[in-house]
Amino acid sequence: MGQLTLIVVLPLLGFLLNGLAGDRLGKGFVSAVGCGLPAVSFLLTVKCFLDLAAGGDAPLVETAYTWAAVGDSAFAVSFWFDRLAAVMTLIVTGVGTLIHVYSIGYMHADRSYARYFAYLNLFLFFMLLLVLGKSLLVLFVGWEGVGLASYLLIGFWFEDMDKARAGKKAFIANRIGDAGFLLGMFVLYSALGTLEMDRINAAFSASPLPAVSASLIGVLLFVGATGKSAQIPLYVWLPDAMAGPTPVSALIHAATMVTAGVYMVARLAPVYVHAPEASQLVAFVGALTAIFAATIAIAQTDIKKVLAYSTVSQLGFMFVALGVGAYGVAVFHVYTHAFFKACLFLGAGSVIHALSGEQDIRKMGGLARKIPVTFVTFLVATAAIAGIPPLAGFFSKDEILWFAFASGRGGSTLLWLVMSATALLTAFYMFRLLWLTFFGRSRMDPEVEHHVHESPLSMTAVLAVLALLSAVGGFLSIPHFLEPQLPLPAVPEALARYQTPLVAVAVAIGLAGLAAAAFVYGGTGERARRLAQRFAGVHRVLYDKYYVDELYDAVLARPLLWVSEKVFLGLGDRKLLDGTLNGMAALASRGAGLLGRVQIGSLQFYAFLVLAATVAVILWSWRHV
Amino acid sequence: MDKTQVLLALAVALFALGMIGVVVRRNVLVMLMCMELMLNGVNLSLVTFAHQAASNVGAVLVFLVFVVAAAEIAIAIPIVLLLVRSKRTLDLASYSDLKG
Amino acid sequence: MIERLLANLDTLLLYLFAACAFVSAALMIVLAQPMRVALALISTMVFLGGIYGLLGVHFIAAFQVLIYVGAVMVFMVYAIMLLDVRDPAYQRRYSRYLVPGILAGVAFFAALAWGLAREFADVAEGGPAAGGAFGIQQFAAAFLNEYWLHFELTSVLLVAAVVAALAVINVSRRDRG
Amino acid sequence: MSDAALLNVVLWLPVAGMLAIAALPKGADDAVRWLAFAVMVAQLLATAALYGRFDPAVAGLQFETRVPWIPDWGVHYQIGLDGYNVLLVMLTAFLGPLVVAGAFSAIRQDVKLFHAMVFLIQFAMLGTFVAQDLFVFYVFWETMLIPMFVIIGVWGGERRIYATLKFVLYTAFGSILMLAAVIYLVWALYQASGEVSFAFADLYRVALPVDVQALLLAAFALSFAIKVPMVPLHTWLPDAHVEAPTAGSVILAGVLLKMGTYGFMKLGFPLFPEATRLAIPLVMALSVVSIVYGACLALVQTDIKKIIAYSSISHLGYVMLGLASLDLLGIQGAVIQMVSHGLTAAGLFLMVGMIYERCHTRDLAAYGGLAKALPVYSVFFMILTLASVGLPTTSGFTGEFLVLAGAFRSSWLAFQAGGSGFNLAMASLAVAGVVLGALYMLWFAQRFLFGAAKVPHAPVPDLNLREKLVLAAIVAAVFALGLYPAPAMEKTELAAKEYQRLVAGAPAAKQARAEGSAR
Repeated sequence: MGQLTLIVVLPLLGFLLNGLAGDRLGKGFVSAVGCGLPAVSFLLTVKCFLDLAAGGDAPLVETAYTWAAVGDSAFAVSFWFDRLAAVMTLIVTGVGTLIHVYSIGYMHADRSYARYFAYLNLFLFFMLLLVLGKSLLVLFVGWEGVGLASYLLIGFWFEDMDKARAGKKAFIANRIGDAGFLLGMFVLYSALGTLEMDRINAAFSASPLPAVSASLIGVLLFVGATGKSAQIPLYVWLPDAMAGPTPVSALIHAATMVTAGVYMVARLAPVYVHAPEASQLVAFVGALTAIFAATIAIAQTDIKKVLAYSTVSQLGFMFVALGVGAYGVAVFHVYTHAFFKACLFLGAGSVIHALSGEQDIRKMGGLARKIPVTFVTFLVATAAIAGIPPLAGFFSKDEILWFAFASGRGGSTLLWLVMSATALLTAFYMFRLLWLTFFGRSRMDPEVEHHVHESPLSMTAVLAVLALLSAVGGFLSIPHFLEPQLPLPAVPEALARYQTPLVAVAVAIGLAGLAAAAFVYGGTGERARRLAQRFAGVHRVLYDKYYVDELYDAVLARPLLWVSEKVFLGLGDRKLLDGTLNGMAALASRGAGLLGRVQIGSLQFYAFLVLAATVAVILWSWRHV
Repeated sequence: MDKTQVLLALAVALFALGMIGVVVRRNVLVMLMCMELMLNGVNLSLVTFAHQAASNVGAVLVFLVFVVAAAEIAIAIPIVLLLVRSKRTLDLASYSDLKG
Repeated sequence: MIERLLANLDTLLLYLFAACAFVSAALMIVLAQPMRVALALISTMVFLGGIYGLLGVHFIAAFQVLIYVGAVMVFMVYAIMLLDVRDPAYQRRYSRYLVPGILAGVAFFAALAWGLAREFADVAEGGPAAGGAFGIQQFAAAFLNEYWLHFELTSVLLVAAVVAALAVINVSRRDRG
Repeated sequence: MSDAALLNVVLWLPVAGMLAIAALPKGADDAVRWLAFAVMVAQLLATAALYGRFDPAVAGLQFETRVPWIPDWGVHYQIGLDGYNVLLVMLTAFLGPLVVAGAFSAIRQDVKLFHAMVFLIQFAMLGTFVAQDLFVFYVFWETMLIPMFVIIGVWGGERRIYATLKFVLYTAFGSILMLAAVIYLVWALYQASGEVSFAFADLYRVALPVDVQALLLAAFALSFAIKVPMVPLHTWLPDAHVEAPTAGSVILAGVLLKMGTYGFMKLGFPLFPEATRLAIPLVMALSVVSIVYGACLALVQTDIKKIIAYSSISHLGYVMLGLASLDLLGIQGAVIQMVSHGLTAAGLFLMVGMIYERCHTRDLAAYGGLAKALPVYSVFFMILTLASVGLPTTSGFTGEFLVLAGAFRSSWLAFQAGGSGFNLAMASLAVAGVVLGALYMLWFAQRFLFGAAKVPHAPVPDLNLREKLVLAAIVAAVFALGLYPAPAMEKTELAAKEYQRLVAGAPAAKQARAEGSAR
């Protein structure tokens, strides 16, 4: 078994061991297997990375086996390790391992400890399949697989029906996207006869181009991405997905899985290069999602919901970058976002842990001194996401804003304005969160306050590592690293001179957000209340997330059920089909009843009938012979 | 009108009379006899045709009909006797038990 | 005149027998007493036998009298004598279907007769081929050479009839016992 | 023993089992069960041996037996394995022991009769699959009705009489039309070539005018479509499933429904290729309607068994779609989907039977939170649910993916070549069916397994060893087909190509057809 295969298979092994035997072998075993195998995967990835560098950038390719062969086309399960895959694999295994370690502390009291680690390992397996797959088919297997893992983990505490329902919602929303993704795959396969992504990319890099609309493919695949990466209109599942354990939110719903859509688009960049319409759509949806989610995040009161909407918004940033052709920059943001958002979620987890499960930020406050490590790491990550230099988020966000403005492939001032406004909102709501949680007076229940405690070392150490990465991660220029594979879009000469001023504007935006949050939420919080009262209507709408869930329920779910129940079942099956059948049966039995009257039991009557009929037959035959 | 036609007409007439008898008479025994009459009508037509075609096949068939008639009556009469024992009447109208 | 009559005596007798047979058959419908009906039937059969004889198939004529009159009708007459004369069926001759039955019967006859007239009008009297009839020898030879299977089948049929009659009698015995 | 003889053994072993059971004394219920199980296992082993020796590189029949049966009519007892039936025969043999094992504790009355009927239906199903002579096929086809009738009618639920009547009437109605078509077909062969034969291979060569083909295809298709069942001929299925005992449902969903799709693949479409090509838009449309309609109806059921029954309609819609695509991927996918549905639906019905034995109700509202009360049960149930949804790594994905890919590719290419976009629209709609599939199955699983624990008869014991083994066997097969379908698909590849050639009518095929009719 090759090393790439091993990277993928090790977490699967962990899943099987923990899933089948974990309950019997105790927590020590579960932790060792659950964290050890991903760690080994990570080390192997590092080794592969070194091999890649040593091999002069020739991608590592490994074929595990042929899944199916039909006629002249074979579907092979093979893995492909180039720079892009390397970055993603490192993020997935690295952050993944850290979050596994964190989970040891976070989940230590849970009854289903082994099940939890089994699911987490299963997720890693599918995620690695997604990232390393050479064929779109393998990618799709991973794509659906992570959806499954997400479903299982969101509904991890399934006894709570709401949580189970949230898991289902995530799966369904993803499935809708997957249907689009499947269609995109089929178009590709029909047109090119292959699903191997290297061959697809080669076909679209060569001339003449394949005789198929790249935009059609791009749009269909992007539908899949809107599901997985929580973009409008399929983003609704992600906030609900916070029902799962917090480390899961950090790993799946912030750092790795939700960025799969971004990865997929970047992976098929050559297709999108030739799909200007699709790219425009991607940028448009990304920008819309970014600002839309950011406005919702302002008014949320659940610490994890704020972070969830922030994730949706940040994903919007990434898609804007993809839409303007800056694929490397998008991956850069994936990379920095993985660090600071994981750190934020884990920090939130630590807060929730400290507060015995309380998630409402209206019932927090003044925690900075009580849980200092959490506070510091959270602060660093918040500053990173807000784009305060020189933290990681600043670099990637700045580049996105720059290309949104200047890219020769769809950049525009309007786009830049929207994204800058979003950045401002981001800084504002993140610092609001920080303020409400850690500063000011305590609003906690006395009972809860009494038990506040800093988290164990396994959790705080992970927080520290992630905070460190959020701080310095930006100095590693991923776009530059990926440039041989994903060239950056050309910038028109005339715009080049705006670069430095725009950096300054970006920094100013981040600081302005900070200042605004401090102004509104600092002190007694009186200003925030007045603000909310003055704009009560807007606040209401934002608090209720624009009523999108209600809208979907009224427009999609209810009509579907109504049609199924009333039209298909009631009218179609019962009335029309069974009705026809029963009608025919009734007709037959009534006809039989009618004919049965003839059966009066009189032999002579029968004889008479025979005679009459014979006469009729004879007469008829005379006429026709 | 020649001989063959007359005989065939007689055959048809006998058959028709037998049939009428079966339908209109009440007495089971009379009905049985009317059936015999019908058989006779058929026999007559067979013989006539055989005579006209100078073939012996008709005669063979007639012979078979004789046997059938004998067999029929051999079973029918005991059945009638049994029926009469159960309901003490030969009236067919009282045996209409097999109503639909 | 008489010569001509004598020459056509066969034909005359034939018509006479036919007329008698028809009248006797018609009487069967009308007569009330079963015994009389039986006698009418016997007379029909005898006249038919006469017709067979005139047609030259003497052995059929003989069978007609022997089997029908001698066996079947005797059996029938026994049965009639065995049964109760006070049976109401003896008083009420006809069933409900008297009128429709007669109408249908007449229609039946008319239909067939019309067909007869139409179909056989142009068939000239082919006449029996050269002395036409065949004797009992030919009949027996044909029966045992060509139609032996049918012959055997009649015996099977008779055996079946015997068994059936016995079974019916058995049923009555069991009922009694 | 030669392989051909072994195939005969496989076919006739159930009859032997039936006789053996009949010889056992009354009341020896356990002996009957174990004997039945042993015979089924023996049959499975023999079939597995045949399956292993089946050479994927050989086109046409293998292990063939052909002896005259009714020489005057040209009827031969001709059986054999080919790519069309090899997987289905394997599936049938595989489910046999599981059906018996699943009924160990469920069937308490008339145990002897029950197992005899199971054997009879096993015999009839295998016979239908392996028959290579239309007469033999028809005889087996009709024989299937009887044991199913008895199984539902004797051990069924409260409305079993209604259900059996509906089932039998529907099926018999279709069969009679098929019989007429069969007779006409053989007569046409006789007219064309002067020979009387019911052999499939000979009938393939009959060349008929396209309007006659259309009529005959309609007659065959009606019979097969009722068995599949395709909307709007499906209403017998939910009733039959709901009233049938577990074993009946398992057989019905596991194998019997595949008779229809197998019939289309082996007979209906290849016998009348020109008419089929004309009818393809219709077939595709009906398939998609079945997929969507079945899924929608599954969404609003409250009876557990009905949900799975309607899901069967939806899943078999995929099979029909694959067959109608005339694309190698789609055809192969259809075969895999048949097997996959056989496994998952059989598994789900077995699981419903297990919970019914414990709680005595099929009302979904009575259940909830089983994951807590019955963890092992829930794991198996979840796996089968996900396989039914078509999640990758399970057999459901293999089938659905290949079918959809094939249907899409063929209609896409036709569209690109200037054809109408109707088929393309249908194929795309079918992809949307994937969403509905997830919707109803997950909704079902959620209400069934999750939430606060609610069980009608607490405490409920979790699965015992027998049940675990039965389900583990099914789950293993599901994963085997999902993770590595290549070996199975290899066996059917040549048959799929032949089917494609017969129906799509490559130039070579037309020539052979012309020669056949000239002969």
